[in-house]
Amino acid sequence: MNIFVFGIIASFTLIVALAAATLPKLMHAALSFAVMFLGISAFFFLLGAEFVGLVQVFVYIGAVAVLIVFTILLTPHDVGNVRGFGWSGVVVAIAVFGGLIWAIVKTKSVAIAPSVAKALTVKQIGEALMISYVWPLLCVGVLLTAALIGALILVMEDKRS
Amino acid sequence: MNSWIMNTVWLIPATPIVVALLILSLGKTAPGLSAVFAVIGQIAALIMSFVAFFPTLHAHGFRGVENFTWFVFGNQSLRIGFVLDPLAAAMMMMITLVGLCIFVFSIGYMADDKNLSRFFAYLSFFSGAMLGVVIANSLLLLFIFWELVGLASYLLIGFWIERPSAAAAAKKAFITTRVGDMGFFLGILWLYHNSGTLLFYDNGHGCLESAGLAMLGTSATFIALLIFCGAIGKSGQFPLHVWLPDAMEGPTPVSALIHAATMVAAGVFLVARVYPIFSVGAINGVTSSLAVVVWIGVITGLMAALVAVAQSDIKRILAYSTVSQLGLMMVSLGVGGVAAGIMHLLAHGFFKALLFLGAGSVIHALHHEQDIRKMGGLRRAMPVTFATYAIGMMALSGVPFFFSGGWTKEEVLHATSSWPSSHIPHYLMLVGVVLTALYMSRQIIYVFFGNRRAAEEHPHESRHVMTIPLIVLAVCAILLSVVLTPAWPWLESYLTGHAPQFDSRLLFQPMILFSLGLVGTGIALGVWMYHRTGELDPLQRKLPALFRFLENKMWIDEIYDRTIIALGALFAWLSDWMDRYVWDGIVRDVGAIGQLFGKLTTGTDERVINAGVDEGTVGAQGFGRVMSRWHSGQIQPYLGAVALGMLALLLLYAWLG
Amino acid sequence: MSQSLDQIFIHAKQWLLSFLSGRASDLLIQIVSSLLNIVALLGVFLTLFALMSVLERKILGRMQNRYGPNRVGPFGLFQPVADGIKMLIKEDIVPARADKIVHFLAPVLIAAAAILSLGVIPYGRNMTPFVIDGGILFFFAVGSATELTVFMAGWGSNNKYSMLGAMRAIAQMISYELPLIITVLPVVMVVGSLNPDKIVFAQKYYYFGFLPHWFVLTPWGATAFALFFVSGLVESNRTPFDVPEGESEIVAGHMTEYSGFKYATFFMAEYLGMFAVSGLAVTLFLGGWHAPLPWLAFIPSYLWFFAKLSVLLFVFIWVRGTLPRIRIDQMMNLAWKFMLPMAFTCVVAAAVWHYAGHRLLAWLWSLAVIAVVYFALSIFLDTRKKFTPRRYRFVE
Amino acid sequence: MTLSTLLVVSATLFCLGLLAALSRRHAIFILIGIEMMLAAANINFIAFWRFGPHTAHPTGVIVAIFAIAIAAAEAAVGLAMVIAVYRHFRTTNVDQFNQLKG
Repeated sequence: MNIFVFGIIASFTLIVALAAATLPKLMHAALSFAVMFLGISAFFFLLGAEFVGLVQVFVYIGAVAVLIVFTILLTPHDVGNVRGFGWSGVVVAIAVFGGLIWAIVKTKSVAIAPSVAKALTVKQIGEALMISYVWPLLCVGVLLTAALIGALILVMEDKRS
Repeated sequence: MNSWIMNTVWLIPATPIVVALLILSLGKTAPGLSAVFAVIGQIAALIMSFVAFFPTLHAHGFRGVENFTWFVFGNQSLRIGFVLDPLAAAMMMMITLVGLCIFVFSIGYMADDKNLSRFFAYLSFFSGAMLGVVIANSLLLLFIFWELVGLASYLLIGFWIERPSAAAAAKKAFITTRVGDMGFFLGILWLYHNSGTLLFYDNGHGCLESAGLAMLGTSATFIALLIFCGAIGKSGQFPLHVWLPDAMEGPTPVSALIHAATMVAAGVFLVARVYPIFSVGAINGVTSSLAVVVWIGVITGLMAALVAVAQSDIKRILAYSTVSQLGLMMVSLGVGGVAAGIMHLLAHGFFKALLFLGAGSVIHALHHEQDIRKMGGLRRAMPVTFATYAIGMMALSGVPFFFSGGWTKEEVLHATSSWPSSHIPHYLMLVGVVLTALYMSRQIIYVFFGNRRAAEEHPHESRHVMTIPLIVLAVCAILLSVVLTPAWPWLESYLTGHAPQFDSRLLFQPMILFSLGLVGTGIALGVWMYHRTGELDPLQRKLPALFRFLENKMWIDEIYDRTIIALGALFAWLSDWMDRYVWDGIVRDVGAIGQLFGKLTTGTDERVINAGVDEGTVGAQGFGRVMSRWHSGQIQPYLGAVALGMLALLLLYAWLG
Repeated sequence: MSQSLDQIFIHAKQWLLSFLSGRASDLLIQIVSSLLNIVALLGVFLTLFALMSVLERKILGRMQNRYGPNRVGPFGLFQPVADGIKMLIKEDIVPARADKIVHFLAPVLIAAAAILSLGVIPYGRNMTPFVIDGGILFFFAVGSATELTVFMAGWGSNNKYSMLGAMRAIAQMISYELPLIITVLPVVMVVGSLNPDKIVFAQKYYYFGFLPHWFVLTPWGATAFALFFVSGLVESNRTPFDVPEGESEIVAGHMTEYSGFKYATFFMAEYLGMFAVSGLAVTLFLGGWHAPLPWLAFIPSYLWFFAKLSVLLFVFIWVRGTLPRIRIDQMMNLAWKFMLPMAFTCVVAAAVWHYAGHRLLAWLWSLAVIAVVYFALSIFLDTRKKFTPRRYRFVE
Repeated sequence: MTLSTLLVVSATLFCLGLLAALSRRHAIFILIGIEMMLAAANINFIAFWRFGPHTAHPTGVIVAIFAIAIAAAEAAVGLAMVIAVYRHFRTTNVDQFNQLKG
């Protein structure tokens, strides 16, 4: 790990994230949003959590981004109406950003270098999920099923109208 | 071994019921498959019954019991269970074997029906419910299966639901038996109240064992009579016999199943099962409840035999014959010949199924013609049906030596002759024997001899799938006589739990010759009366008034119409009138009073209480108006507020730490 | 001898890298090593793409009773070179109302995704370009990006045929991604790893000394392989599942507004995707680079891999030459009503296989599980009832 | 590279998500912003796990995986709501969704 790779990844991610937050065209923003997850997954690779990185790409680029672009297609809108930009939000975001940075800088205990660790294998994660975290895993399964059904019911056409 | 049997005996009724559900779940897609499933289920039940039959053979008086707790309420627990004893095992063998024959026969008989899978599902269900009745070790469990039997009979009698007469007959059967079941249920409640248990056998604590019986005391008579109400309804005893002939509206295999193996047998079986309750406090084997059983049986037997003489529908004759034979069984039970009654029930199951299936074969060949006056001369056209039908007729008439019915009837007559209370039942039963032989020879002469009167040009023998069950049943009806002879009364000793002894002298008793004479008289009378028959019945020609009386079933249905049903209608009208004018008026008056009171309270509310509340709400409204300014209803300001709150928390935390 | 022949490319790479060792930093060596891998991968597969494009046309020609391309070079083998030159010098047209950036990025990204997914497949002993513990997951994660790039192509072109084609493509890709991934699960479960190398190693044994321990020879493996192959056909938009670019319906789907080299890039990405799916099928079910018989192991491992790959590719062409295109609703029905339940059945059958103990018993049990579900599905999905004789109704 | 630099990156990402959620008028941006904030949180989970003393126990990784699963469910339901709301109001401008105004 070196600061060079880290710098490239961090700047790439943040620039794409800024694009996702501010690009005027919705579709461009959504696509930048998808690309942003490449950067985030690169972070995870860098931090030794390859599995989470792959899952992140799989879920966000493969599923959530596709969902978002589909939703954009299904909700055609008058562009001028939605173009507005709330400056109060910018102020709040900058204030929160300042607060967070101040807190991080002020906290001395986080200024540490990573320890040398063995790479985390997929098997370890699988065992953790299936042994220690099996109930949360089942709950997440139920949650996802409920979300699936709920989403379907929400977008179902009302037969009567 | 035994515990293994007892742990798995529940599979015997469960198999046909599960098969029924399976067939229903298949829907109408595969009718052939449903028949295959039903037959396989029945064969499985037969094999398992056979397996269960074995342990009862080895030890005389064997009785296996398996009880378990169904549910617990309060500090009481309701326990149910299964019992396997010679009575249950013999019944199971009979039900599954006869049922199997009927199932196979139905494949041919119902081949053209579009609801074949529904039919087989119901049949399987019927058979399973009856098997449940047989192995239940709790009066409650027995009652549950009893009602399932009733449900199945309702579904099957009304199987051809598009015929109004079938729907009416199904309703009639269901409601009539329900009248008896009401009494039965009251009897169960009373029994539970007195003895605290509904288990038959429970290591000496069951209601049929000495400790339980002792708790009943004098109420045993009433309990027994109430339970007998159920048997009257199910077994078609007078005065609730009216549904049984009407049940002929169902398909013929259903009639066979109802009359031979399942439904009507349930009543006789019930009386045999709870016989200890009937005989509580018996003096010389006579109790008042048993006397009621005897007299009901006598009335039923004789009346039905008389009516059967004047019927012209082939199935109705058999139906009344069933009623009459059931009366005979009840008499036998009542006079103390339990084994004789059950033996007659078993033998009757075989030959009555044979007769019904033979009638079905005839009906099938004549394209659903059921009037015997329009049949005739079928002897040559349908030789197999004729031969087997003749065997069934001999068995039913009670020809001794070769036919099972003869021996069992002999036993019954023997039992009645030794009843200490009265000899009248015995003589009346002898009359019944003559009548039985008479109407059966009348029927067989009409159907199979003489000239062809049928509209159908070329009746032909039925398919093998229908004739083979007939042959099997005929063979059973004959072979069964081997274990029924008084010389080697194996079945009787099996049922009563004694070792059988061979004594060939008992084969020839004066009683047997006497009854042979009676049967011969009946048959001869029949041949003499009916050998030259035309459209008009000889009896009708000679004694038209009597014939009309018998043909109309002694006007019992009409009497019920005029009395009970009219009374019910009167009551309904009366209560309607009361509802409309009396109770409704009272309710309205009460309502008016309530309204008046309401007006009074409204006044107080508006003038006094509201004024104070109004003042308070004005204040709350002002506060709410101020607060609602903060609610823009838009999500982003809320989100921003959340973010600012987070920032505030962060700053607070940083400032403190 | 055979050992050194087997490892010849590995040795060559090490020899090249040995010039650098000691003179450059580790990072540089690592980068150069990766670059060498990438160059080798691209070289092999672009050649294969060129070869495949001409062979496909020739084989299809034979199947349709005509000669294929046979003018350029010996047997027409230089046809792809001619095609390439033609594509390069064609005018690159971008529609005026198109979203220029998205329109440009779509072919680039789709090719990138296809090439990336090729990176995790073991091509021979010690010949996996990109070794990663969750290699299979990597393959599918990268593959799932294809959907978004197809969407970009459709949306960026600002053309209704492009959009329709993209929508169809995404719908079928999402639908068939489920069976594709779930049919991989049994293999992953039985091997206990997501690592392609370990999956290949798990298939190296032979029953009775000659029958290879490939997963395709187990009941669940055979079923999963069949399902995987069909899903692979769909994922690479091949006939009979080429609904998204059915030229008789919507011109060329999401590629309608592309011309010249961008079109060639799409074309190439499609073929590379096909190679990747076939390569994964070989890895998962057909024993990877292992020889089918133990005494044939002297032949270098990569040759075995490419032999198996070419067999699968031939089947791809064969299917294209044989079957007509099916309708989109039939496709969706097939995916959701048949393939998905069957894929789950494979998972169950693999679990049964794992726990059934004795091999023969396991074989029979898992076969029974699959057969039961298969027949149940074939009864429930039976559509023959729909084709009853038509009844005409007249005015009475 | 220390933990604090990573935290700064994730904090920046978080605030960009907040910016998208607070200042854009299109409903989908709120979802995009929330997803970005969740991703920032995931980076923190992984970072704290990696820099923490117990790297052998993949707790942070597991939490991140669950967060991803829940975020996916949230995105599905959220987008379905966007479509439902669009059907009702014929707009996706969140300024006009003020039916709950007091």
